[in-house]
Amino acid sequence: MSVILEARDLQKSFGAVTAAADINVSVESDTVVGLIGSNGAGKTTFLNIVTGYLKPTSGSIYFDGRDITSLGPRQITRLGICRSFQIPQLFDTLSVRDNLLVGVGIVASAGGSWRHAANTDSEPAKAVETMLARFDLQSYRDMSAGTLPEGIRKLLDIAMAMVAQPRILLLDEPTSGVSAEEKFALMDLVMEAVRNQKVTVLFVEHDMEIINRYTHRVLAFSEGRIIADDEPEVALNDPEVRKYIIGETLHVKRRDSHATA
Amino acid sequence: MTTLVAVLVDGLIYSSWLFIMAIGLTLIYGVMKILNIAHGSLFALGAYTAASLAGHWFEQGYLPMGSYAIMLLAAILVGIVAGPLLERGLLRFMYGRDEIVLVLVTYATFLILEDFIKLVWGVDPYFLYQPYGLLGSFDIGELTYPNYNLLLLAMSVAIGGILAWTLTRTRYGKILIAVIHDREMAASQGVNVSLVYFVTFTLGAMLGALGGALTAPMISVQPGIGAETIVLAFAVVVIGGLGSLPGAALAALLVGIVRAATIHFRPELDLFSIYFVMAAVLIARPKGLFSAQEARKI
Amino acid sequence: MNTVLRALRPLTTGLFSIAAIIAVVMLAAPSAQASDKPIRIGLVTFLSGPAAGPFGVPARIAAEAIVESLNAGEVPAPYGSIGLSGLPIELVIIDEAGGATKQVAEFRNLVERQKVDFVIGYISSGDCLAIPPVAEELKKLTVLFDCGTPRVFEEASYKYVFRTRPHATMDAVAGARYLLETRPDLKSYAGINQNYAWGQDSWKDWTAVLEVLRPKAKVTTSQMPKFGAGQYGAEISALMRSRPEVIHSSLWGGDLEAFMLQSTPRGLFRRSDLLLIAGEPNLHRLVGNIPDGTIVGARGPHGVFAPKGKLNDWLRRIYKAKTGREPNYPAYSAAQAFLGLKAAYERARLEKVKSAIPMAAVEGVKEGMEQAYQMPNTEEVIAAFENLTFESPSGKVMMKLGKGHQAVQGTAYGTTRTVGGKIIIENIKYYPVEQVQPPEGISSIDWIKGGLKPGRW
Amino acid sequence: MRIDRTIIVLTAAMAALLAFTPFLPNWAMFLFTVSLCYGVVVLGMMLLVRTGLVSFGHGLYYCLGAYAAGTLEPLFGITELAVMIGSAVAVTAIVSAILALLLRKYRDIFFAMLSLAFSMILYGLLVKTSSLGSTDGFNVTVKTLFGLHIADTAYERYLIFALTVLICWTCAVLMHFYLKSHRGRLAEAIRDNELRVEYMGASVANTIHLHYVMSAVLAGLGGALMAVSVGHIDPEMAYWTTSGEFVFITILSGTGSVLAPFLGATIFESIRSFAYEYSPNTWQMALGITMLMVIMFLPGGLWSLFKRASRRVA
Repeated sequence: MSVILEARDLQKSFGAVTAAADINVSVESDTVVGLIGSNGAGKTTFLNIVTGYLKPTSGSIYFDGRDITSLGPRQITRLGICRSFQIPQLFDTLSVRDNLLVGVGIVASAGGSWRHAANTDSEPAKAVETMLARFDLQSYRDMSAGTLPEGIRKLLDIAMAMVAQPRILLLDEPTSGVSAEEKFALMDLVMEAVRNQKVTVLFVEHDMEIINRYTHRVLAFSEGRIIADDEPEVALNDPEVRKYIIGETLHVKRRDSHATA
Repeated sequence: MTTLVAVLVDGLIYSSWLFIMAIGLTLIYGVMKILNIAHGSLFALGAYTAASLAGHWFEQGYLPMGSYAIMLLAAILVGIVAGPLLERGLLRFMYGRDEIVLVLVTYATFLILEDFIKLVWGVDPYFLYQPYGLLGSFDIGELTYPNYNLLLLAMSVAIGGILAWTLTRTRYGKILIAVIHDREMAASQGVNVSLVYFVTFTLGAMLGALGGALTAPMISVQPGIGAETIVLAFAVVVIGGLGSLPGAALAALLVGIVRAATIHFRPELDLFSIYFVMAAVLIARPKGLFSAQEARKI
Repeated sequence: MNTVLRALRPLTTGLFSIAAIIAVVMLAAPSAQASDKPIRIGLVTFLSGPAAGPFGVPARIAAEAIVESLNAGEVPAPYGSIGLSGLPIELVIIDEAGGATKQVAEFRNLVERQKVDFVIGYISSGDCLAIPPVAEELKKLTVLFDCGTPRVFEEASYKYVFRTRPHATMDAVAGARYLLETRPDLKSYAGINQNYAWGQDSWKDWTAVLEVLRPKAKVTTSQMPKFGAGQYGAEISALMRSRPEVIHSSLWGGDLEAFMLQSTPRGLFRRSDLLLIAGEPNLHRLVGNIPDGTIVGARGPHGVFAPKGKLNDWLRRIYKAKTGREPNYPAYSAAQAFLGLKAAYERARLEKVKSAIPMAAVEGVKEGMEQAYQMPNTEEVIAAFENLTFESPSGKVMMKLGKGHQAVQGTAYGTTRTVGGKIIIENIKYYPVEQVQPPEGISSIDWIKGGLKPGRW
Repeated sequence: MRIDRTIIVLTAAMAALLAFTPFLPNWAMFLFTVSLCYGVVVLGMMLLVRTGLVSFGHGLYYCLGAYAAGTLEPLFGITELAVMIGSAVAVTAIVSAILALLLRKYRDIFFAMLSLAFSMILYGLLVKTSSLGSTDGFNVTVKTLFGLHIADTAYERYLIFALTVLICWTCAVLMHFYLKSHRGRLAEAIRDNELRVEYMGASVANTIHLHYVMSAVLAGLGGALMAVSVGHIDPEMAYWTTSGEFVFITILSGTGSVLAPFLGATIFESIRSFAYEYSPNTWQMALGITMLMVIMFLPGGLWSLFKRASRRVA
């Protein structure tokens, strides 16, 4: 497996607060990596730096061996790193279908060609249908995004990130705000889609059951540092991780086989 | 005396007037996110009410000094009549609509009130000049200024001070800040947002009317005075950073000094001065001098 | 009857007596005529905005009073007949606010939807420039009644457009002459004028005139507050510091009043004298706030400057009956427009009657009567209006510029004095046309720069 | 291929206007001309509003277009209508492309007020320019259209009207297709969520820049057409109240369709004109009350009336 994403010596501080310190991470392609850590540990900051939303104070990010530190979210998205958000970022007044259509349109007209930009033919419509089917969103097709239940918003948010056919998908707490009964169904759908498109996934999650079930590898953040980087059962049983992140109560069971498929 | 002193004094006087005019607008925008074009009408209503009440006062030959109290009374009267009427009767049905729709609602209100004022007071100007000269005057170098200007200055400092104190030191202020920060969150914490809006708008209307009442002695109160003040007040509020009290104060000061300097050095450019200041400030600081911190989006 | 009249046809000797009969019948009892539907006149004047109070509404009130009076046939000679040649007048009033674009649309509506016969209106110079081409297009006789810009007839010539008040050049010229008569050794002056066309033109004319008449006088400062500024603190400081002998101002309405209210307590007028080009409409309201000795004009011999006479008494009476106040100059402008139109219309009518006489001689008395009974059409009124001289409450008005479409009049200035809570004007001086107006064929500014040489009138 | 319904309506409306207006009274033709001129400005405003931006300063381009067309005669002696229109488009495109570099960073009220500041600066400059008549403005003359002499002919008004109709039709059709294109759809996406648009790989700044220039050119066209139709221009066209009126008509019309601006402008202009006529002393009040009614009862603008009606028919 080749390294697709690499962070070298990332530092980020907001005034006196350190949000990232000495972060060195390599991610191999086609793996699923979980990011854990208590609130304010620097997980979302890490995603924001990787996607170019924040510039690191020092250090650099490489994607496929290319330095992308200075690029903005738009260029990085175009290179193939897409993300979802903790609070879904949707086009609230547009229907689910139009949300996806905007995304498909952007992809179709990427490269800035005017010919493509003016394209209104049926190709994108088909792509939208595929995404609707893949994420099981057909029944919500004509509802405006602002009126959807939270779980569906999360799903649509992830579907939007997948529209651009990314090579790396970054998910920020995909199951937060989703009810306990729905969260596995949601993750199953996402992982199914991910497998279809052969995407490397990094996701931030507080739910250790989810982490344990879906990841190959876990990065544990605390106060801007990575305090553990290992397979889930090892990382989740790390004493520091248990002390700072999980708390003593939860005992991680043997993992299921989902992530190994 | 150097021109510089004249610029400073003239600028300061103009600034205090600007600040009084803009403060109600800032308050209403800060709390309710409504850019209230009807502020111009409230200003005009205040001026007309003050001019007719105080005018009557002088006609009756009552104690001239009492006219200041009458002017204040006029502003309060307009505030407690027009404020609740507009807020309860109209604006509350519009909460939650787009900001721009609310601007249009207040614009429509402005149009209606313009004609309403004309129907009530006619087109003939009203005069209330006595209070302007009543307080005597002071000299700075070769220039004489009526003490009324000091009154304006004192009023602007007092209003600014009281508002700042209310916002930072009182319970009502803390509630206001909670509402400003997050309306829904405040509501879920048991804040009666509807009451806060009601009180704020009434207060804002009163301040608008006070601006008019205090201006009345310096001008001839006539149709169209409201429209002229709106853009000035808007500019001050925007330059200051929307809804910021210290911002509005600083913006008024900046605009006032720049305008005075223009008049003393390049009078032909006076037409542009406020727009140059506005463009320059916004180019340098896209959200005005004192912009509110935005919460993290993602 | 017909045969009887035909029988009279060869009697050429009787022609004059027939003509006399027709004329008497026509002019004395025109209301017996079948087509006595009223003449509709569109009146466009400011009903809202800052120009409504000082100008627009006084003009409207005057117009309404004048029309009532005309329709009742109560106007002194030579305007004693009812309405226009016996036809009553009906007014259609439109607000002038909103700018030139809207006014052009409203003018079209007035002409085509309201079907007015004539339009009298426009106070704003911008409107007076925008309307004439449309009036030409629609072939509608339009009388501009109160705007002053000389550009209207200096930049173009029109067939259907008349202006019954003189253009604004004389304001500066007469004002400067008056000032220099009292202060021949004037050394310095300053200006405060609104920063829009009127204020700019006024100041430009003024400085040009003084450069000719008194080149030694220096400008100390020229303040140009924006229209409707309301606050003049810094401007007053600048004027005070520059210590001019005289301050020239074309401020009007609320701006003028605000300026006076703010400068009087500061003692500006203890240092400098004041000349107000358009101060007259505000005088009654400035008691206590205007220094004695202020030079004021009324942009023509209007208001207090109007000559004594029956027409003047009439206008003052009917205006006072409506408002309790003396009419100001926009009221006089309105009167001038209505009376000018009436004079032109009735003269055209008379021409028709006159031409009916030879016609009766050739084609028969009936045809002659019919011809004479007809009201003049627009073309005929225009022909009568051009180069007309008529009487108005402010004296004789001559349509002598702009190929007979632009009125000229002398003008007057005076100084104020407050007596017993009232402002009176004294030391009034009249300036005849040739001293204050450029003759035909030369632009105002060229005439001023060329040394204000009196033309031949 | 299925022909778009909006296009059918637009084309039918154009044909009807061209065919029947000669038989209507002159004032009606002028009413339509003015409405179309406003309509094309509002069409541009609609694109901006869809993008989430409200400009209180579009009078800048309206006025600039009018002056770019109108000053050709005093400056260069050009009275050819096609050149005047071309000049308006060119000048507004260049100026807006430059100003957009700055303005595209602004949102909400700051965008609105900075636009206002720019338009007021133009207003001030024109007021100071006494050679162009200061606030009085000057009269605009058209002599030829594509070389054909039209001045003072019987069909002058009609030709100008017909040209206005054709230009408006073209703009509306192009805008309609644009709004349905990928880039056009970005407008509402940007209004709803800029962050997501960037995170989908599209440039918010470039799209706003493009839309700003497009709307400016449309405003310039409207200004130039208004200048030749009215025959007079003055700096009032850049005053903030003019811009405010555009915003007003835009919101009143609704942003649902390219037909909305033209319908809205026509209705607005008719209401205004009749209010002037039937309540000359209280027309502002009449206008304000109408406006409140629309905002209260038709949240989607006047357009929603027609949409509702057409749905009932369909």
